[in-house]
Amino acid sequence: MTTTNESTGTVPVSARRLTRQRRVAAWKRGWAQFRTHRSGMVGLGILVFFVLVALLAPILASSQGLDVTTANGPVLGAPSGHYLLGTDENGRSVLTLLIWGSRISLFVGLLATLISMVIGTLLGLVSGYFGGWIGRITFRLTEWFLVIPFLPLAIVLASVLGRSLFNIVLVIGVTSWPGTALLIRSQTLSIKERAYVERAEAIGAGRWHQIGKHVLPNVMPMVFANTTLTVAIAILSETTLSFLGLGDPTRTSWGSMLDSAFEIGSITTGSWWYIVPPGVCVVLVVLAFTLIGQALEEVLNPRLRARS
Amino acid sequence: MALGLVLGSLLPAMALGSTAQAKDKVVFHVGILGEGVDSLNPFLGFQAPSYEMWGLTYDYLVGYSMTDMSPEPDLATKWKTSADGRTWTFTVRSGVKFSDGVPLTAKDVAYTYNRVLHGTVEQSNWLSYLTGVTSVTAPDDTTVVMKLKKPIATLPLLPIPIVPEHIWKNVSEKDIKSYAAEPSGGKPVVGSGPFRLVQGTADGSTFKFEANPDYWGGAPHLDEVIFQFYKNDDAAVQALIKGEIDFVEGITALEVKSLQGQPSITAHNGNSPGFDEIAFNAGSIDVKTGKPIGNPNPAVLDPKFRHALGYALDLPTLIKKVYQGGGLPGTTIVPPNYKAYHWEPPADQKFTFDLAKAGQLLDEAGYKKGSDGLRTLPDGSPIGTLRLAARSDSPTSLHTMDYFKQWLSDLGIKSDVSTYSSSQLTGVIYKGNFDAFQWGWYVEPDPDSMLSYMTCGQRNGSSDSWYCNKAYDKLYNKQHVSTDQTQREAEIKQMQEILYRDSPYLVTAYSSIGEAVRSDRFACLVPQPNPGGVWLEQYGVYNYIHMKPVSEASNCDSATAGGELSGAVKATSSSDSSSSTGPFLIGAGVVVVLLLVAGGITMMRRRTTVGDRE
Amino acid sequence: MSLVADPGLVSESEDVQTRTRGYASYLGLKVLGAIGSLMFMLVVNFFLFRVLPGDPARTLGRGRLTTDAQKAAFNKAYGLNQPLPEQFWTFLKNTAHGDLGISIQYRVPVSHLIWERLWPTVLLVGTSTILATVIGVYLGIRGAWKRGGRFDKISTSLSLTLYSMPEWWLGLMLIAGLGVGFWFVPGIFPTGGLHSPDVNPSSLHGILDTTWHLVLPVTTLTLAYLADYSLIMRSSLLDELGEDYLLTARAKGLRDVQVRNRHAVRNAMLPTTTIIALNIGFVVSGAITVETVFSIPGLGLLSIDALQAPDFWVLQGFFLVASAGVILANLVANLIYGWLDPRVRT
Amino acid sequence: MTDPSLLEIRDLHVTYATGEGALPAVRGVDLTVDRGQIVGVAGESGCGKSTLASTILRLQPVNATVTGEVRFNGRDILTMKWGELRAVRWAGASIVFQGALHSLNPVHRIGAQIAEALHVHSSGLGETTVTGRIDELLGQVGLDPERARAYPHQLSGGQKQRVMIAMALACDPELVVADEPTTALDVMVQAQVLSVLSDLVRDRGVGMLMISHDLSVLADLCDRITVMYAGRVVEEGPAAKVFADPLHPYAGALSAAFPRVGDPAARFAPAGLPGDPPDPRHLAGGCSFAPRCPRAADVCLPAEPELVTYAEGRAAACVRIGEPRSPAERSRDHHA
Repeated sequence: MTTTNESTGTVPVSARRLTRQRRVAAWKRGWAQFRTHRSGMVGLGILVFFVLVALLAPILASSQGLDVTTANGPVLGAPSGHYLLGTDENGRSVLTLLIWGSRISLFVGLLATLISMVIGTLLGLVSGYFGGWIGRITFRLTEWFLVIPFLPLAIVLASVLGRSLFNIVLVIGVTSWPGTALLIRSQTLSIKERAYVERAEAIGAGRWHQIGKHVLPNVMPMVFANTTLTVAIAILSETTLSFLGLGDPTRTSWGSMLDSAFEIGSITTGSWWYIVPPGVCVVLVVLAFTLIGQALEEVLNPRLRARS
Repeated sequence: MALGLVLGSLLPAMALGSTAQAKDKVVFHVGILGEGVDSLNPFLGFQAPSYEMWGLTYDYLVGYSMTDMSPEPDLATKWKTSADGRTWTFTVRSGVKFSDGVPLTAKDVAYTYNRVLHGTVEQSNWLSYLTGVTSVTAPDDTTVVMKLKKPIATLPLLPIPIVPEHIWKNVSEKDIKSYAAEPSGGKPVVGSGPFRLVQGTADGSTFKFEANPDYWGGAPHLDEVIFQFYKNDDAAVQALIKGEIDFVEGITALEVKSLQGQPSITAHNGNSPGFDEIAFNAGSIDVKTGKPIGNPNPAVLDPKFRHALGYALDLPTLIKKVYQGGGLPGTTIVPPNYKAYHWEPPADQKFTFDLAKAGQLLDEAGYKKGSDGLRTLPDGSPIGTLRLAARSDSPTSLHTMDYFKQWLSDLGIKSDVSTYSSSQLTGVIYKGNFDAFQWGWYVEPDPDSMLSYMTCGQRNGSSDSWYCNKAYDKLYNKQHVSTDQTQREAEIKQMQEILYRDSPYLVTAYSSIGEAVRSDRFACLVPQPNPGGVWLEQYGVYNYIHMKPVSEASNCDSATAGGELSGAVKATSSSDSSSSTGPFLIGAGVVVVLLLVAGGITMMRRRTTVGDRE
Repeated sequence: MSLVADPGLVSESEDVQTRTRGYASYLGLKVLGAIGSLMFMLVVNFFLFRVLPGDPARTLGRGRLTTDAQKAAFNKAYGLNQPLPEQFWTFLKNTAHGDLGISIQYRVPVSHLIWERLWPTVLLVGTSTILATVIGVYLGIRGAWKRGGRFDKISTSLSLTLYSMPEWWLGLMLIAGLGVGFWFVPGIFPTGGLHSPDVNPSSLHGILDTTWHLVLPVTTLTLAYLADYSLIMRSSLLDELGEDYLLTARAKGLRDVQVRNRHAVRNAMLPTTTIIALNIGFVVSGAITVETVFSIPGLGLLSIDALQAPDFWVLQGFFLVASAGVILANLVANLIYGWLDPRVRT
Repeated sequence: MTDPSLLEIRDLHVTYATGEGALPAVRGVDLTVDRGQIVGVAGESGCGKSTLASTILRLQPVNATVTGEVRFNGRDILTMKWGELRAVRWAGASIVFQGALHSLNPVHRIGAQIAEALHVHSSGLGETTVTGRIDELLGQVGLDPERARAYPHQLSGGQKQRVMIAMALACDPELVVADEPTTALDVMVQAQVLSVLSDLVRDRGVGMLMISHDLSVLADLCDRITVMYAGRVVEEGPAAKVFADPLHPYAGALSAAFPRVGDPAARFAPAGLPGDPPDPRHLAGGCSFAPRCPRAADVCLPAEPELVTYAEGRAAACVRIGEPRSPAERSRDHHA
């Protein structure tokens, strides 16, 4: 055991560098291909814009604007020179809420996706790589979680755990991993058949070592493409849960803005500036992630590339 | 040609639609927002709209006045109390019939009360009104005799619907917990009220009532009342604007404001007998051992500290910003709706938004500012951070606490707002793990039960502030058995004064309910209490009986008391343009469009087979 | 790797036998899998609701259940005083008999509530699913067949935008536009409800009225589902386009539409049908937001009511029905797939 | 003028538009097939022979631009109306595709797939007529007529290829194009399928264009052989002559390769020929075979050689034909 580890540890120093170079080249090639996808580039543009807005929120609008106690705008005031997108029912600037809401929406989307990716990739790798009962059990588990209806579970968990940002992240993370797991599983199964994994097995490399060395790097591109699509779904889910009143009431997200707008009857009061912009932002960000995800899938999946 | 066929086949449908409309029934469509009817069985339901349904279906022994909800004759035409106050004799109106023709007698009244006294599930709703009653008997068809251990000051108010014995005796103790009491087989629910429920089930969204032409109080001016429950404000308000409904209840103050601009609609925020408060942990203990439980901050246990904070609440700002104008600044736990019982603090005692005064009071009580600008406990140790709890399902709750936090920080007190769902907060309160929370109560016409929640005995029961004051309890027990109304009112006011001083609750607002009516169609609705009160969810059924379609509303008569009812809704001109055939034309139009699309797709399929390029 | 087999080498009877065995075991496996999932959901369902915070008796009885005796009576009446294992056993037994408990809020059997509320949801979601399937599949086929064309570009970007849109927000926009009206557009559709309060829904009159009320919610859901279906159909069909058998079909002299409909679409429908059938499983839960926005008294609105109460028994029943629906649809999707695809069927 | 040839291809150019530039797959090919004649087209993968096959029935992908003429019975298929074209497809000329494993629709029974071709080209056929015809066809290719009810996945590779052949003959075409009909089949099966195919074609006296990478197979079956390289015809002549005595160095390499029947590797690079076929997008000019040619010289570089007739019925496109070989070249040839 030890000798093999040493041999794999010492011999391929140059090989490792070669691998790294190959990967860098692959990434470069991928980027070149990605750039040819107009829709993917549009998505990237939109995303960069919103990420900048989220990062620069403190510069763009003071967080004081989120505090109802210091808000002194008119109640549901129409857009004006001072309040570009009008005010909400507490006299806060809708634009400020929108800017700060982007943080929560993106944060929840990314964190939930991270959870989903970690669980999904891990279980997908295990169920794909290991045969026998471990593989079977993890596969069953994936199938079971696949049939849990998302919204009902979210509603139930919210009534069990209470309403908080963390719960939203948890619910989305926990319900969205099975799709990833199945994808990773099928990728792993096909990679496992490939020669170099068999070869590694022949020289007696440990299983986890093989997973880390050979399988994982090869499924990573798929995980990456899948991630962007999952973020889109996670952001949509966050918006929906917040709208149903399951979100954290102390934080402003686009979903919670829409919830408030709906609750105070903004259609009747004609305050379109309160109900339209958050929705448009959600559509744009989700669209951005979806476009990027699709473009990535086509870049990374040769079969899809061939057909278009 | 296909189009013609479709249209032709739809014509009879439209004709049918118009004939159905042609019948000149006066139908009052009510839209209610929020919670629905949870049960039509008066022994089971908890929610406000259920009470409304029972009110139309059944009668009560004693009614409520429109001005201040004081007792008025209803099924009982008169009542008298024995000298020791322990025997009440009610004379029941004769000639009252249930909707199935069976006469309603004193026996039905006694049956209903006894079912509560000796039942299980029945007790949960109504026992509190009969606590201390030893027996209820009906010596003859027009007399009900009620024997008590001690006098009960809340009598004769008894908001228990009188159910027909001949129906309910067949409902066993086991069955009652799922007995629906809904119309079945086309037969309405049996009751003696002014309306009969002909259609509707507990979880449903539509309830249809038909007028009871034989109602002892005179036939209503409405032929039907239909309740429609909405979850979405916009849907309800738009239905009102379009004339699909005639009344909407439970809209926001902002919506009331926008509806007040409509000529055909009259809208208002009716004062409802409820209040919102910031409650403190006044001393959570294990009621069995008397040992403190939970971890309240020592500061909030001190009445002086709590009282000082009363001057740190800018209530007008709260009403304007948090309540969007729907509500009134609050003072005590008995709302001003109940004129007889409400104690209004005199100017020198009344809280005003005065941070300097609050600071001064805190200084006097020993909560001085330390070197870091934060106030300390009298022993000099830091107060730390007060934990303010808000309910996650209520933005009002959260924003009230946000403001409170701000004002506390202005005073040099740190605090933190966290949110809980209502059921979670209940748990937190019972464990005593809080310093303050925001919630509210609905107060009944007799404030006795509300006052009882602040007694020592209610700790770990209905008390949520863990407040306990022997002097208060003594007054409570005294008024509870009082037979002298004037003296009782004085005692109740004194109790409010004690509470105001000890401040387990800082009452922030008296709530209001947004209501709007199509005053181009219906008029003569009177608020309860008059003036300033609500039109719909009242004690009693006055408006359902006395409101009129505008065509008959030249003068709004007052069946009860002379010219008192001046606040009635007046008829306004109509700006109604929606035609009742609109829906059917559009429905038909949609069907036609669907058929055309289907036909178009089929034809396109045929055509594409001709175009055959690759 | 068994391509070597020559015609004469495999006997007919043996061939048939392996085929039947394959189908039977396919079916059996799928049914077993479904039963396994169902058991898992039952366990999840039970324990999820036993770790709930708060005391239902207290929550519901705020201000009313004043004495301990009253509370005890309440707990006893609703079976809250049994030990946990016993509660689980009772739960399994009752669920098997279709008894999902009694709603704390409405005091009627949960099964009755769910059964009653199922129909508005089925009407709403069923209509939308049918419309979305027809339109979505059509758009997907047309787009993929002439991929990169103007039609494809428009329909794909439309589908992607709709896909990125929270469906309830779309519903709100439709209410604002066509329910309330704006500019010179009149609000000709109702903003909520299943039908007008005073019509008999089973009369012709009532049916037209219901149609009128359902236009906006059905449009909303149709657009939401349609986005999914057209994208799925498009990508399934694109997957088929490179296939050799299409070239064969064309070489045979078939018209373009015949090649498309008889060959390409027929094959592309396999994954699409599966996904649509699967989606129907999520139907029960999928309409929660749209029912909320349009005040349609279906299962979704019931669950939101139950959440606000909170009525744990209704939530539990709803969750059970929702997941059972998904499992059933999953099974049906598998069976349909097996039925449509001879490679599985035979 | 006498009767036109069955198939006459003149100066055919096919260019694909790709993301990375125009890809000329076929560059000026001339080819003739007469009735009853079997013509072979040989070449490596990517030499344009499959493109040629699909262009004959105008089945090229949408991104292909085609110029030149493809005359079938004298009528230009490339400019035909769609309706006429459909009539020619299968009834006039049918194709047995490369990779028959996927050329059958997996969700239809094979009987139905054969019947479809029959129905398309003769409307109003009775059900019994069709069934009888299918039975007959399946019988002719040595399959049990019962198999008509089978789905493609229930058949072996050889069986599927036979079904394809049966289907190709269903409408009694005058021309059969067979595009690598035996690739991916087992050696034994390959031989069987080829014999079935050639027997049927000869019996019916129809013309056949047979495409293969395997010169030896073509030499056995065909009357004439055309060798293609990088989209151009480099040699054309009687089958036996081309195989036994190739004029063009590439044909020589193919012939020398003697690929073992069924060896998949042989498809991609004839044994002994170094390097890969050129990328048609980036042709350097001059003889496109020059970079791999053992006899390449400066004279090969300025222009692409024309196809020149060297003997009766034999033509090749190489400027160095007839030049004496240097010893070094000879030894290299020998080595190969």
